[in-house]
Amino acid sequence: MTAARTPAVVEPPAERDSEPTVSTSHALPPAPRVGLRTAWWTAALAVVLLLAALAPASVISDFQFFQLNRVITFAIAIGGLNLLLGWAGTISAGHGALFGIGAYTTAILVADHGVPWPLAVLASLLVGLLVGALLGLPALRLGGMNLGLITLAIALLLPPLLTRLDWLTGGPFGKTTPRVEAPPGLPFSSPQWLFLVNLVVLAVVFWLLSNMLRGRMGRALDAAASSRVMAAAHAVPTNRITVAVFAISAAVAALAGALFHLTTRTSTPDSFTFLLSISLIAGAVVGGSRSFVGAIIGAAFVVFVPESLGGFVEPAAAGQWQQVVYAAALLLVIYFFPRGLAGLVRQARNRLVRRRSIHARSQEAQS
Amino acid sequence: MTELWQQILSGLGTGFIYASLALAICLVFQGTGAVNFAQGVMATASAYLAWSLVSNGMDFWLALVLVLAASFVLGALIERVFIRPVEGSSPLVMLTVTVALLIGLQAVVALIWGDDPQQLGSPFGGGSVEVLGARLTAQQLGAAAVVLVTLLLAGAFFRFTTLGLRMRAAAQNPASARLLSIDVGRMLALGWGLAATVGAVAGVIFAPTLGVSPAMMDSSLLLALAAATLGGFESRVGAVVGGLVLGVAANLASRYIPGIGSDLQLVVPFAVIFLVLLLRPQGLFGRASSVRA
Amino acid sequence: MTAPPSAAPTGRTDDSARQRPVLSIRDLSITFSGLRALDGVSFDVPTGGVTAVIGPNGAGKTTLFNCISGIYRGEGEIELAGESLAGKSPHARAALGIARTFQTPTLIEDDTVLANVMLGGFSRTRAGLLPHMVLSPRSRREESELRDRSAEALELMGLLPLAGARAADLPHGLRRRVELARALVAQPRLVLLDEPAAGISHTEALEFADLLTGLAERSGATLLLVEHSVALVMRVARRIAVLDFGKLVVEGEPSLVRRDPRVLAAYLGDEAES
Amino acid sequence: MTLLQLTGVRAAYDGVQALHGMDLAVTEGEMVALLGANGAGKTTTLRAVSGTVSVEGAVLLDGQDVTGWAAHRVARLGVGHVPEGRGTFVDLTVEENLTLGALARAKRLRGQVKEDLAAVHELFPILREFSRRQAGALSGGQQQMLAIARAILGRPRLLLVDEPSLGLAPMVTTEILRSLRVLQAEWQLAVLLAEQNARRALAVVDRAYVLESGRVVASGSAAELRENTAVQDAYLGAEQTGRPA
Repeated sequence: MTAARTPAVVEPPAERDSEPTVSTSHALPPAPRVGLRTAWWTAALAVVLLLAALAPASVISDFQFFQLNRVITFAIAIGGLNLLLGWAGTISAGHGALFGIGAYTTAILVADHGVPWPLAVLASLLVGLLVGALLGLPALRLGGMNLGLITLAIALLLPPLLTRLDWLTGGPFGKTTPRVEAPPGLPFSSPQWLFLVNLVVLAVVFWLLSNMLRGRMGRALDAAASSRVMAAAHAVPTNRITVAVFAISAAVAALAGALFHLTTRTSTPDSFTFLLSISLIAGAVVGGSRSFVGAIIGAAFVVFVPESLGGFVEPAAAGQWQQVVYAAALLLVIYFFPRGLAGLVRQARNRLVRRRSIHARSQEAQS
Repeated sequence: MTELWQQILSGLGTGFIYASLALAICLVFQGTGAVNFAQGVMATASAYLAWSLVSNGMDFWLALVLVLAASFVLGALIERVFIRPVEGSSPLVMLTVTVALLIGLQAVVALIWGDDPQQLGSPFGGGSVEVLGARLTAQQLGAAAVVLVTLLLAGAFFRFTTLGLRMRAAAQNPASARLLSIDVGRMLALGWGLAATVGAVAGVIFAPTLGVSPAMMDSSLLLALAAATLGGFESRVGAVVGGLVLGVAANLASRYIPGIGSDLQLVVPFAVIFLVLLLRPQGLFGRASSVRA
Repeated sequence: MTAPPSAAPTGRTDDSARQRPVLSIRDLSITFSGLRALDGVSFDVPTGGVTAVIGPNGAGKTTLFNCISGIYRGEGEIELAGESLAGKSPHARAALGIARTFQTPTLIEDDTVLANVMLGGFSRTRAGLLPHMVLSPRSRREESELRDRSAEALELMGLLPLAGARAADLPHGLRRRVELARALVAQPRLVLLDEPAAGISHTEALEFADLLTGLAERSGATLLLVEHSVALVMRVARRIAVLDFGKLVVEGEPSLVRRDPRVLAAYLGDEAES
Repeated sequence: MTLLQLTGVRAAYDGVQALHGMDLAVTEGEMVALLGANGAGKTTTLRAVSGTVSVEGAVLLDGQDVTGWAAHRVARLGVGHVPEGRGTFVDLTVEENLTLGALARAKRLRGQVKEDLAAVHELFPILREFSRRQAGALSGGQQQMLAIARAILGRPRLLLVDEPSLGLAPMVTTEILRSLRVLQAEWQLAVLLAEQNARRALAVVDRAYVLESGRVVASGSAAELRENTAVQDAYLGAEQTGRPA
């Protein structure tokens, strides 16, 4: 499910001096064929689900499923963040906190009020929507960096607040909920079942978001991000759109947080620090902030890269070396893939389809 | 009344840390369009460097001068090595690079000097001075004075020198600057060097108060970011004033508002920013862009 | 999120309305830091055809456009087909049928030409967020209709072969045409064109003039343009308003304006002879 | 003596070839126009000289090969460039913009900034009046004047001017071209002028090159080109016939 855009039409540099290829037709670029794409993805998802369900514990251990679940929930959150980073042209340094709010909402509802987890997850989504709308309101007056730094505030304030409001949140020890079990009769372990649930949610959310971005709303957001004056001149209510997209983005982050809680079962204040917000941004940039495939790649990067680097050095300095290598990996990805790793996928695809040069078509249009 | 005055003055004292870091952040932002999250940890490295020199018997002021020179070189080097490859990229990419620098540099500092906090003695001695009824330590007063002089010098540099004008031009429109024979790359490196130096002044001169540790600048960085937002990222004066205002506000709030405590002290600056930005979206000193549509 | 409701979308008017100006400006003034950019400007733009605003640099032409489209709030009264625009935001004015192009063509650089043009139809489509998310039949129908209309506009501008090109890759001259196509897709009553012929040659400007006249006829929209190409202006404009130092110097038919001594002195110089 | 020589210069943006082997020369103190339609390669030729587009071939400046040099190094050799789209420093004041121009001049000319500034103010009185104003607050045409004034103040030996008429009132354009002519004589300034409006350009320049599709298709003295109806018709449009409506 890549970002919904027609691929850039630029000839590969290698073909710089070649004569423009000859035109065959003047057709419009193909309209996104939604039916077919959706069918493809549904089929792919079904295969993955089937394989995962059939995989015995010896192939994918419960711990590995646990890790995959973390990746998926991060990917959902990053996908939501991409709405802001890739489309709305603004930034949120507080998505880690929104993720945390979603996690705590589900934790509290399930642990203290006995609400069934699917309902609790839904409640998290709604709470995220509400908090996002409230946070997005300042966006009516602020843009770009300023908004980002306002969101920084909630990233910094949430952990101490969670610690203080112990009557609600359980203080520093947080909230723990029971395992989510597969419905009786289905042959899944708890992590396997969660994996299936998470994957379906990811697919549905990304499908909805990319539909939204492909059409009218995507164009309006792109316009507002490139010039608010130009957007307004085309009747785009930039303020309202910014708030709406901020609220949706926050709702997605909260939803992801709720699923994350179901995966880890325990939420504590220090799970949702400023560092988490920063990791989500890094994941978005690494993957490519205008791509939902990129969101998954980015999530895998922030989950696996720091962890897989341990164990090479003496334990005392292990944490620090891990940090250095993580920073280096981050820098290398940015230097070599400034549009994110998802750009690799796109490049490969574009290379397959030979495109006529702009130059040739400009000449036609000029004449 | 004296109590209030006392709180305001000591708030101003810490405000100078935020002010100088905020100025450094502004300089980098104006030059390269990057919000430099690593500005704080760069100042931390400078503080450690000074601590190493002083604890090996060097005079504090000599150490300060050497560290400032080293910080300048380090800042310019960081620009050349780490920022140059993404020059002209989106603010988002830039921001991620500085976040990577923050993560990496913090680890490097800890690897070199360890995690344990260190003490650096105050160059102003342990005395105290009475200012209009309030009592300030010599360290507080001296540090503020040094930072104030630094800020004034930096301001004068940009306002009155041709090099400063060239740097502003390069920051604002690199393509045009090149056509006027300005070496933009060098100007950007100079900007980072200058920013690192300004940050280093704060890091070293306030080290006796803050203690020297890998995390010594963490909360100052956040307040400096807040200050830069408050002042408007385009305004150097605004950043400095923003820093001072936040220093005072945070100090007063933790003293007079019950239940704030140190963990929620950060609420105050952000509440201030929130209010200010709602009234003046461009920041205290930012101009609504007068560029024609 | 739906677009704000707007008045009748078509640019066509019945006979009784034909008498009424599409745009009426009364006593418009605006001051920037002590500089009077517009000073008591009043004139009407008749419905249909092309009206031009000319004047020396800094006379206030672009400022006038910005006041009409709501980016600047001046003093005075502006009415679109009899409806006051006072207090209306730029996007609300656009929804009422005021489209515009910019002195420096402003496109969504990373999007295709087609997507840029489709943006023009924002106010002419209604389907909200949720319908788009779930690909409701209505949202898909609207999208495909908009696509077709955009393709027509591109065809009209001779841009159809470039529909899939990235906007950023277009040469300067074509960017203006993309803007124009985008404005047309909005089915506006009034299009504000800010120096549409800047940077194109004399000959091209004359061809462009015919294109504009044709557009005004076919689309039913009224074109108001700011332009320095006197040849173009004289060829297309039904009426010309001349601004100097923020004041309206003269307003009338081209033949009248080109002989006006004040216009010759302030603006045209020897160009009037061409 | 030849100041600028382009031999077989090719240039491309993003894989799109804009110049296909450009040959031209400008002698010291000469005023030369580049004529041709939109997209003929006029702007790219100027950019090839000032080093703001990467080129193949040879660009010689005063006998020195500057092909592939960074733009600021070329500028130091005395090349001024008024780019397309003005390129003013919008947040700096008009005065600061002009100062930056003056800073770009050769050391031996530093003493004359004051007189030259007076000359520039004479030419564009609006710039004196608005000297404390932010450049971004100027109108489009006024910014164009500022860009030209700034480049002139660098006292270049070679001034590249891209479409000075863009966004300017007809009277102002005529005035600017005349002033460039005067400066060219007084300051020994060579001018390479890209201009759409052939008639206007040919009225002031010594020689002109006509470009099409990134190549020179005709060249000659201004008088020759004015007479040559074949070239006029083929490449420049029959502008003399511009008739009153």
